[in-house]
Amino acid sequence: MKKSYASWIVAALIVAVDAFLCVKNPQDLDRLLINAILALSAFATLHARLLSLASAGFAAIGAYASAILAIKLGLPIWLSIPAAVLACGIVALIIGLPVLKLNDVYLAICTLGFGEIVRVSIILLPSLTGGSTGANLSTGFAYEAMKQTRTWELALALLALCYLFWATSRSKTGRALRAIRENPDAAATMGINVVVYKNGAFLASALIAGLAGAFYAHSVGSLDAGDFKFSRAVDILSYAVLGGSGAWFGPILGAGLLTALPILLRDGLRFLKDFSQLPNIVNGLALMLAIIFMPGGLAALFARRSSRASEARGEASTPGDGIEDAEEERVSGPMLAVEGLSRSFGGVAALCDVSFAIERGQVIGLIGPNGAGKTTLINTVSGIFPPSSGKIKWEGREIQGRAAHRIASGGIARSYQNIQLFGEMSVLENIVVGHHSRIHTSLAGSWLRLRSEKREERAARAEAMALIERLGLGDLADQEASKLSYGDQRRVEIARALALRPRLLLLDEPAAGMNEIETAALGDFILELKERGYTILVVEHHMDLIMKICDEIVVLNFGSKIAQGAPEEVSRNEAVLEAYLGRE
Amino acid sequence: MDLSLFANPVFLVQNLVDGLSRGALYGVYAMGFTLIFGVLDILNLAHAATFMWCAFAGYLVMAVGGLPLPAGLAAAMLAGALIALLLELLAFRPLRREGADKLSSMISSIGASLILVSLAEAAFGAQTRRFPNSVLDPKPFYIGGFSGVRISRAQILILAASVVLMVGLGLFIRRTKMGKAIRAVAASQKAARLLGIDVNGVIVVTFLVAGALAGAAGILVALLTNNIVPGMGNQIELRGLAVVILGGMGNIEGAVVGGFVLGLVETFTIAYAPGGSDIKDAIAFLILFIILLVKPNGIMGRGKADRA
Amino acid sequence: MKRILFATAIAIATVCSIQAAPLPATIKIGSAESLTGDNASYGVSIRKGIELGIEEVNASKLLGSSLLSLAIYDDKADKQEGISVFNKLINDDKVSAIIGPTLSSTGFAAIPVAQKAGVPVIGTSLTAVGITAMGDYVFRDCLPQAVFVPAALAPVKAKFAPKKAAMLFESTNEYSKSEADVFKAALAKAGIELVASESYSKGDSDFRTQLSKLAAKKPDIYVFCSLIGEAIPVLQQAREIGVTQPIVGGNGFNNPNVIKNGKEAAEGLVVGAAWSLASAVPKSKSFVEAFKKKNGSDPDQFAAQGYSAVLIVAQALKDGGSADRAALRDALAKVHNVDTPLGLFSFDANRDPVCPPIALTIKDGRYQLFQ
Amino acid sequence: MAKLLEVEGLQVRYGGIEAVRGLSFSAEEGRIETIIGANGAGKSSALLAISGIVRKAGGSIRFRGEDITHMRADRIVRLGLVQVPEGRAILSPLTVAENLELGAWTRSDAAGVRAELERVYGLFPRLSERRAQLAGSLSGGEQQMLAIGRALMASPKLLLLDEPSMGLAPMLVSLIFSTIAGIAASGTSVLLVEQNARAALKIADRGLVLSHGAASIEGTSEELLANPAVVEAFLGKV
Repeated sequence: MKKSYASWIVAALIVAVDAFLCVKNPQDLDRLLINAILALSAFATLHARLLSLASAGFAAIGAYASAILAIKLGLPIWLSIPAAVLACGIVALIIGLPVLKLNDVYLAICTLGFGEIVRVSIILLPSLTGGSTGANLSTGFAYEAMKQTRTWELALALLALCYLFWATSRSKTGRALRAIRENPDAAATMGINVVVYKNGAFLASALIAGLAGAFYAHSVGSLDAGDFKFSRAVDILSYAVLGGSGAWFGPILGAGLLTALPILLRDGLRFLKDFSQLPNIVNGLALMLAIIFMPGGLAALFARRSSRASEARGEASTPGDGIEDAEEERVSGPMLAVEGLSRSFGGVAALCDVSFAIERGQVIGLIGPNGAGKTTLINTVSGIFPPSSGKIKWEGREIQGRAAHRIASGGIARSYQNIQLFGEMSVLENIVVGHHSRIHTSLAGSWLRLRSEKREERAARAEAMALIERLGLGDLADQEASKLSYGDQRRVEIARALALRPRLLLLDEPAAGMNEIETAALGDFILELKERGYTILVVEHHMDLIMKICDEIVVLNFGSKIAQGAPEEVSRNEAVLEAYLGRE
Repeated sequence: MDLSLFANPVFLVQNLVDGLSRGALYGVYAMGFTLIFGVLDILNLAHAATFMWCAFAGYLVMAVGGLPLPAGLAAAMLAGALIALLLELLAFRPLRREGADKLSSMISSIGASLILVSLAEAAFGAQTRRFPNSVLDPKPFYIGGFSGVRISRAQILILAASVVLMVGLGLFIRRTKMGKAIRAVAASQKAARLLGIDVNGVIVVTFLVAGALAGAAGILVALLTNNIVPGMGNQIELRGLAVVILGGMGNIEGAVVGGFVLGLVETFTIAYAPGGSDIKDAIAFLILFIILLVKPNGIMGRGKADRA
Repeated sequence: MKRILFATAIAIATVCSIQAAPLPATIKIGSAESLTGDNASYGVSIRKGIELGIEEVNASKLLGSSLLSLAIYDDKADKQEGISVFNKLINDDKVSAIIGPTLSSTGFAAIPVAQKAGVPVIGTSLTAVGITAMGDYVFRDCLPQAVFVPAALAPVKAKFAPKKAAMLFESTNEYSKSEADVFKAALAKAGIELVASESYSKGDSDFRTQLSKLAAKKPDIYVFCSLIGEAIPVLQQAREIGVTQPIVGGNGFNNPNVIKNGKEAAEGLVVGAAWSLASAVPKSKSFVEAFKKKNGSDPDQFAAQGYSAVLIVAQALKDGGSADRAALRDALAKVHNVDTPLGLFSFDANRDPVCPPIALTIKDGRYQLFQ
Repeated sequence: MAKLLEVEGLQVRYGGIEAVRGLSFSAEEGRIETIIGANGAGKSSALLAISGIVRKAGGSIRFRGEDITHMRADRIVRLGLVQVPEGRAILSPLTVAENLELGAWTRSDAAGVRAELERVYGLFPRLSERRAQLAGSLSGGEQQMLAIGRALMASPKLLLLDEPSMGLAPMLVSLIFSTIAGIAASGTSVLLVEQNARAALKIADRGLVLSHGAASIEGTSEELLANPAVVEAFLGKV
């Protein structure tokens, strides 16, 4: 509580200072609003874990497109600005697919390169853009055609964006983006199409940057290529990083702070007439100190908002425990068949010609010493990476090499050996992510706050809450997942997998870190799931558990299957004992 | 297009010389930059500001202090090492703890860069500084007569210095105990600590070396262009990023190769492409853009495991 | 309406030759210049000129007991900052007139603020086409390129009778580009064929490739349109690759540093200028002396233009007898033959400057008038 | 016999996860001690805490009488407490020889280091054959040899080995274990953490079973091997 108290003071202070500056000098309001919109544009990508520096480039495209349309075709701004934004969207779609395959720094530099190409293009097209100082744009044509916005239009645009970001953050899309940000692999195995969301985030960022650029053109009234240089791209990123990439209001505060600071310093340090660099020095110092003492940005100062677990608890009107009985199967034959599966990493074979099948309703144990290839097997089945060779047949159809999110929505859910929860999301939210493919309201629907979304969301929350209660995590529903104990995190992982309503559940060491009582309870729970028609493949080192719950056990050693059979058989098998305890 | 240019061997060799000396500069600059990335995984955006300060340090020693060229080089490299040390202690080390992401370091270095550039503006003013001719005779040598290939003392110095620095850095990294420790820290900080390596100490050395390289690049650029201003880091900063990406992040040999590639591409674009000087900036990044799409880890990129 | 009333009042006051409301004790002059960043060299020069001008005007009692005071801000060569600073000067500092900003691109964004508020602006380095077209409150004391740039070409033609010319300019800078255009037109007019033209980008430092390409065309004269940052390396590298032909420089070459740093490479260079250290104008000589005394270095053209702007404003204040913005505007429009380092100075109907350009050459390490 | 390492009430926490909850044990000079336990029992966390790599949430550690609880990792190595971590942590981009050389980072006696290197090459002839090869290109067994050899280069007083048998073929496991026994015989004390209980207990003098971050059973190797509860801890009740 104390934390959020201080953070509100910080936020109020930033807003108050900005308000004061803007009252004093109303034209600074334009600058503030434009920077806030640019910050949102950077946020849109950062929030999806994309280190993109393309905002300045898109702002340039937006600015020039709307200026050219306004001046050369005489379009009014309510036409020129949307057209410019559209142009940015088209460019973003074209470059997004190839560029977003790059990681971290490479993406950053590539998008920086994009910005440079845009800047140089502006210089090279003087007949259209007025060249490097853009003089033609503002003087060769009617100056008044450019300068036609009023601040309230900008404010309205920012407000609208805030609403959209707010509504998105509460929607399934927002949840999916948060999940991707925290853990893209786990998000994919929750049925989220990571590629589509990343491209969507890039597109949104481009559209917003284009909007900011278009407003910039009409607010400032003249353009030149220097307006969108490298340092501008860096400024924009600073707003978003200092503000924090966790919550949409963070970058707005960041922009507010970093826009106000130089103005304050300029006015506050006036008495130092002959040291005109001092404001810049103090500004740089402030930036360093801010990031050193608030590495998570301004947004991280705020207490997480409640995930409304209590509400969900009240809404759990439908009787039940959140676990749906597994659907009846239509296809005959084994549910999952692994045939000759191999996978190697850089010449080292992690899996070597493994074959086995799982029948509907079975609980299969997968055991073997460390490094035997158990997790590799689960990773290939769940689509984290494709096998080097071999087939995986899911209900008769081959699924090897399919994308993880498709396998997940096809009915195979998993938990992870080294816990892969969405650490900064609440327990309830983690589990609601599992409902991703079952919430049908579109993003537009969320923006319109359709009643159907409310209903779906409420149902998902209620169902998730019931599941949480069932797993004995009821008191922890509002807790941040990373703050939970090991054993509780394991349970959340299982609950999250169950929320997908899978037909096959892959559990990778679900009992690791649990004590005997917890482990026993887990065993009972798995058996209950079996009763209700779930098929389960469980990797475990707790042999008590394996012996208790499994119909059949598959033993791997050095990537190869060394035994398969009923628990009693396997526990007497010499090869197995040797693999476990070592050779006599 | 001017076809006669293609048939002129002197012009071709001339462009090779100019392109290589331009590329050598990019390479020396990028080596220090990529070294820090290779070891710490962070983009040090204050490297360009360090570079600029070193040019001034060399200028002060040679043009104001009247000392000879080797003293200027030493002063520049020393200044670079000192500034880099300050950066590590003030801008990076406080952030090297749990929870702070890579972007934070980048923002911190942006702040540091702003401070360094502003301090330089305050200290040296906005006027361009230039070396007196006594530092380095601007008259070039001609190979094959007055209409032959021209190469200036600065170009010779730069090519020689860059070769020395590249080989020297290579030997330092490959052969010395400290160099191996740097590679160990780059490969795994945890493993290095288990070997009894003082990781923070090794990182300090890394910054000292990277700073000295920035210093060498600074003084060499200053000598070649004879144009020392507080904003001189801006252009090389972007080029440096491009070079480092071309060569594969954290790959020192790659930075050298990338530097030469960019230097030659730029020079040949200006020399042979119609309107070349207008498009050379875009060409550099366009090539980078395309290379990344085809080879996402750069020309010589080998993924993180094999770097440094 | 208000303005018209004021103007009428002033007019009446002047006509009646009655000393109207006397000038206030302090008259605030505002300025926005690029004092930090890449363009600081211009901004700082202009600032020094302005400060010297204000000191001299105050010391000379030109305005009786009224004193000029300066409110100056850094516009960081940024449009939004320029707008912000202009607003501050107009609303908070309540200045009577604004000198600046440094760059035309900033000017296009910021000057409309002053025009709208009815505050006179005098640009000292805003040479772009269209600056004064922004409104009737916008003046400048810098000669357009088209006037002074070709001033160097006529004597060169007379002396060397060149047939072929080659040109180098900065493609990313509008000033350099338009200077190149002006030269092209002037060359064509003078009947000199432009056989090759090359360009470079801002921040480039190695021009040998472009220069070699030009040299390959064996021109009789070279025309370099570089700003001061690149002017010296261009010159030195041109000499390095063996250029011995006459070189005509653009405005960037009219800078004492060209001699100081360019040394023998600068010898023989020809420049057309609005102002120069070598200027024979008496006011210029006294200005150079005072500037040297105060700052310990030679002034450049930007300082001279900043200094002149103060003198012009002071003259207009004296003539109009009012520090009111509208009255000052009207008085500015009417100033005639003010004695400035730029020569006897007046504004034309478009509020552009009327003063004589000069042609210079560098000889024996000094700028001298080219004859 | 003198206590070489004394661990008192060691606690390690990652966020909300309690990996080691009050572990106490001691290791004596000239012996092989072993800590066995299933995955996730907290063995590696305990070792990393002892070596100063992860922060301790509580407890104290003394090595050769000196309190090393809050000592920096590199200082601890200088004292002679050297660890071969789980997963070996070899430096893949460096050659075998370079890896070994860095093992002697804390030593400045060139002659001693050279002699040590010859000893390691004698112990693992495979490493000698591949000295110029990149460590990343070695097989799993060779990497384990390299990791152990590298640790020996520091001439440790106490060698901590975390799961040296992990992912190795049985033949290699026995080779590695006999080497460990040899190392101990030549005077270096060993603390061996293993999942492969039988192999570990066969060469160890004493053992301790770790489960859920705390010691559950302790005794000599013979006692433990004879204790059905140990087998149960691994394979469960049938």
